[in-house]
Amino acid sequence: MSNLTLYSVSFDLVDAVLSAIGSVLPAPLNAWITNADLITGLAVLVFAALLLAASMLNTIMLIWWERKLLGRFMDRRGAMHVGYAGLLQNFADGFKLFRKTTVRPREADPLGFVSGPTAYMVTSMILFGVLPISSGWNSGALPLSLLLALAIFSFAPLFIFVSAWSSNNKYSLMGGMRSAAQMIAYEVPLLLAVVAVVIVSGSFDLTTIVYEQQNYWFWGPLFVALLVFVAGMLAEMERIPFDLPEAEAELVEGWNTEYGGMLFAFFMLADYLRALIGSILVVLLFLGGWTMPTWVPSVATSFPLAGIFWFMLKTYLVFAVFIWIRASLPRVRTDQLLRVGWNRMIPLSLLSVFLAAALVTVKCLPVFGCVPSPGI
Amino acid sequence: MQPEDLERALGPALGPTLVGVEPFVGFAGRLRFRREGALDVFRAVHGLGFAHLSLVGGIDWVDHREVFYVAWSDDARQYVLLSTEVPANDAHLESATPVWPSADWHERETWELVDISFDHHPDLRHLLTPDGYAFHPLLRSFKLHEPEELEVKTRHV
Amino acid sequence: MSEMWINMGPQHPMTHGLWNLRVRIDGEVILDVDPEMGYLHRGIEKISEDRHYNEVITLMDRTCYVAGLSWEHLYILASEQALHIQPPERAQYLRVLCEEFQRIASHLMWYAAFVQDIGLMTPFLYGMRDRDLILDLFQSYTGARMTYEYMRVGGVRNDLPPGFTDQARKVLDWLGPRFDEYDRLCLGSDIFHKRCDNLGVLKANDCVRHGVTGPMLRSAGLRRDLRKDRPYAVYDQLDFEVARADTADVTGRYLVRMEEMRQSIRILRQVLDWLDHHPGPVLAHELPRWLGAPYAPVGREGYLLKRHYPKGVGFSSIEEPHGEAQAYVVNEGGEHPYRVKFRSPVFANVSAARQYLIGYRVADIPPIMGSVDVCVGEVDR
Amino acid sequence: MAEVSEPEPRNENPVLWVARPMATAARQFAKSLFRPSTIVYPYERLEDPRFRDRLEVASGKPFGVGHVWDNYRGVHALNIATCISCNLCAFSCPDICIEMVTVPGGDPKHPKKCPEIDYGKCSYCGFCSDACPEGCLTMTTRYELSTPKRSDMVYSPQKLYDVFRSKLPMNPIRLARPENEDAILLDPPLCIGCNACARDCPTECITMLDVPKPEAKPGEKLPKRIWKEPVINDSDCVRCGTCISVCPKECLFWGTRK
Repeated sequence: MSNLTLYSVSFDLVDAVLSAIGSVLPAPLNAWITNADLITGLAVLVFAALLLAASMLNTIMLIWWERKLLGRFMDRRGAMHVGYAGLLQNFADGFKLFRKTTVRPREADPLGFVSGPTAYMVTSMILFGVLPISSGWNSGALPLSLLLALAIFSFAPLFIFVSAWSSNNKYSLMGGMRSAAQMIAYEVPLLLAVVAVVIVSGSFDLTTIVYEQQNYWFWGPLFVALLVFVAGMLAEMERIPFDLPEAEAELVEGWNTEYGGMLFAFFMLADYLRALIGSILVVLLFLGGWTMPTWVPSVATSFPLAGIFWFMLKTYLVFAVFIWIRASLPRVRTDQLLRVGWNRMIPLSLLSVFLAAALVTVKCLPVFGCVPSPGI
Repeated sequence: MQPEDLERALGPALGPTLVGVEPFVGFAGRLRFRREGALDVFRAVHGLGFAHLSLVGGIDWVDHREVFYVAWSDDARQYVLLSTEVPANDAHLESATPVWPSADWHERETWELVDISFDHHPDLRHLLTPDGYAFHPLLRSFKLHEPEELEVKTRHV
Repeated sequence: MSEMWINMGPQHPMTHGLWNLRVRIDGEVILDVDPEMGYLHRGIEKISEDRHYNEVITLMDRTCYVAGLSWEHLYILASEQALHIQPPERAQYLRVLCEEFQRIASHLMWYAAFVQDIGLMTPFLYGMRDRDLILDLFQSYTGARMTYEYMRVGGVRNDLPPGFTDQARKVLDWLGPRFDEYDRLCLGSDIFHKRCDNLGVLKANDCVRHGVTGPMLRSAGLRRDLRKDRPYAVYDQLDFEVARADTADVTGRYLVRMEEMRQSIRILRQVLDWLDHHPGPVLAHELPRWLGAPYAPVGREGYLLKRHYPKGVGFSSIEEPHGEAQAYVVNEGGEHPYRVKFRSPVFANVSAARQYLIGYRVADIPPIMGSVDVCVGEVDR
Repeated sequence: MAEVSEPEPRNENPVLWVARPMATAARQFAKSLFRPSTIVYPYERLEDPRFRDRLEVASGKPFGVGHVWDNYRGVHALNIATCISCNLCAFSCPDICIEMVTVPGGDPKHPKKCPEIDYGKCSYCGFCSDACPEGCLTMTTRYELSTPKRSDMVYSPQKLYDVFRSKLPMNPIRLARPENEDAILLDPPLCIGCNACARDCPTECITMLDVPKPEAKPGEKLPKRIWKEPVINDSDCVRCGTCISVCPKECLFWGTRK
């Protein structure tokens, strides 16, 4: 089943539908509708729609996952009334937000107020076109997909700041400032940690990086880079302990104070989209993506969609770790966060780059034995 | 510390300002003084070690009003009760804030609720009632269950 | 960013109630603060002048809604002194039982709110969960979970139900290890120390000058607890220690409150043992008829009280969970108190806000004000 | 100054920055994985027998208040049959939420009045049930009162009687009377023997007894009155004060009987 991809599925689907329509149509239309270009174009659209639906579904499931796990950490139950074990609760919440009036403060800037959250969510969704989910299950195998993903990922502070500034609220403004400062501070170690992965794998292509990990996952040899990456991701995702921009204790949700209704839902969705992307990136870069170690019996890796299954399982487990961190740690302060970012994280990430370079130089990955990487 | 000790310690310095010291259950004494020399009394009592002012309150006795202070001494582990009377038509008194900064809010509250103003208070604003509230609820003349006209001036930042 | 004023409140997660902290900031640094109270002013002192002595008790539960029984105790002590009534000993032990349980419940409420302020979400639920056990106990003998109306002038309303002491001991057994768990969640975390050490420092002499009492004062190194210094009820017969810390910061206040809860457990065990072995009346027999609990107070609708009782002034001062609370009750011989004046510890603690907030950062306001444990119902009365 | 000792220091310092809190949270996670402490309110109730019986505190298990739940002060139950219309509940209410309304069952001259409670005002202090001399107004464990209409918050005596008939657990606490309670005394020269007190006494503890008509002295006019005086049976009297309120001459008053 390895040749079954999301694109091929959507292509076959469009092909079958259009052929069926074409078979009952008269001659000139018949040829026009079964035109290969049209099929390809429609297949791309269907593919995008499917991808979007899948990513949204996963995002909403991620919220459910967080609510349930957080509930258990807190000795309570979490969502439990709508649907089985509260599975539909977030759909209900989303529907409620969708129906609500979006109130724009009188003094707020109309353009920025609406475009900020929209762009924030749209840029987060674009990323799903880049990330490979399983072998062949991505839209385009770009040679620089990792770089593109991180570039799009770091758009966010701009849009957060736009929406914070245009809300015309002091709390929003402070939250936006904090957000910008924090994301810029943590962008650097994050990228440096990624550089370590790139050095070891020798590629900017996420698919290649995953295939490089078929023998050994990178979390062992690049443990320092993993730590830096996870910490940087926590800051980028604005989750506890680095959720200062929306610290509800002092800033009343920070930059989204003034938002309600659908625009707030955009923020909420985009936050979890970014959380999902962050977890996916951890899995792709350090935990071997959809590959499984060779000692796993082949029964567990050869069933249909096994790649996607293992990939999603790893993603949800990584996110569970994020939830665990959220459940047990307090929030740090802005100056401490920035100090840690510039004074600790950057040296650590430089160290991880150095370690990666050393590993490549000696062609030896000591944790899993001296297995020369095929790509180097 | 007993009432006699208080009288002996404070009497010579305060002279006629000190009306008398009565016993009060659980207290070093209940010290009555005239309002004219209030600040001297506060300084003298503070000098005896009663550094912690806990309470300032006012009572409306219709014909006059009473202001009472409760102060605590960490050395004697005792309270002292100071009380003075001010006439109802001219209810003002020297503020205790220079001696005990903690009197600040208590005096603000007494001013707005019992209508006793404190001279030289640093910041005599409304505390519990809205700014511009013209009534003094803890006066006996303020009856509950009667309609009142509430005019609120808000302070803008 | 230039200087600006921001309003933290009256609707703000930091305030834990209804008050407004106006803050002048430069960037994130606090230049000036101005607490603005009064949003919850209900005129309890005024309403008390219109009520019978026992009816004021219903207001006391609402004065501080997290420490209702402590305030009942405060008022009862003052009015008993004003009315020259001596409660039976068992009632006094029951009051101590109430007050110490209330102290734990109030501190747990504080703990829950405080950890929420520094961003810890999990212990919030733990604190509320464990507080609920105490509320269950309260419900089992006072009949309510929040507005108890349990004490009466001259004693308490009723005795404990059978089996209560065993149940209470079980709760205490459960609570002790939980406090260690709380400590692990807070003190065991490096981030907590980063957030709370050397924060909101208010030294002992400043505390005294500004009338600050309670855990804030004890965290500054002063060993001052009215239960020891000026024992009321039966505290002089109980064995406990005064919690104290030297750091005068938020961590110190945390440590003091945690230790106070442990000491409360110690007191409660002694009280429960005493209650097991000393049955007796819980309401004084020598009561004026208009104070006897089962009887209607006369005078509500035209029944004028034609008798006169001795006048008196009552003053009481107890170590409430938040600090030193005082009540001043003037009895002019009628069936209503002539004047009731309360001193709320939080009132003084908040009034000193300038002393411990200026110079810190905006993000420090929630932990600092959380460590003050503001109960607005008490401040505004 | 009382002697005090330092609290012993506890070893809760950070290990590996955040290892301790994370381990603690994980432990709680494991404990509450199958049964969190929540009592899922609409489906499970604290007053359920299953929570009544289980009193032990165990990790992850709820702690019920057990049989002492009966002490809870909730909605009142009124036994109309035993109510004597003494007004004491209405007098003792600090929130003035009790109004005495006429219910069928009295005679035309003296209509029977029973309490009607406005739960929009009630603070559940229990003073009324404490004051009730016959024990007919008690508080039950019912606590669910939400209603879409404000007028539904006013419980008529009939509605309170329905609560009584639903046989909910009643608050069992009864207060004992003080031993030296005041009694209602008579100022004999003022009395005109009008029978108003005896007529309105809810417990019928007042009997009008004949008093000897004194000999009129020369030049003195005897007061125009009925030569009867009330005698109050203190053991039956509930001290409601109705007689004082109806006395036209204000000759009854509170006092200590010698």
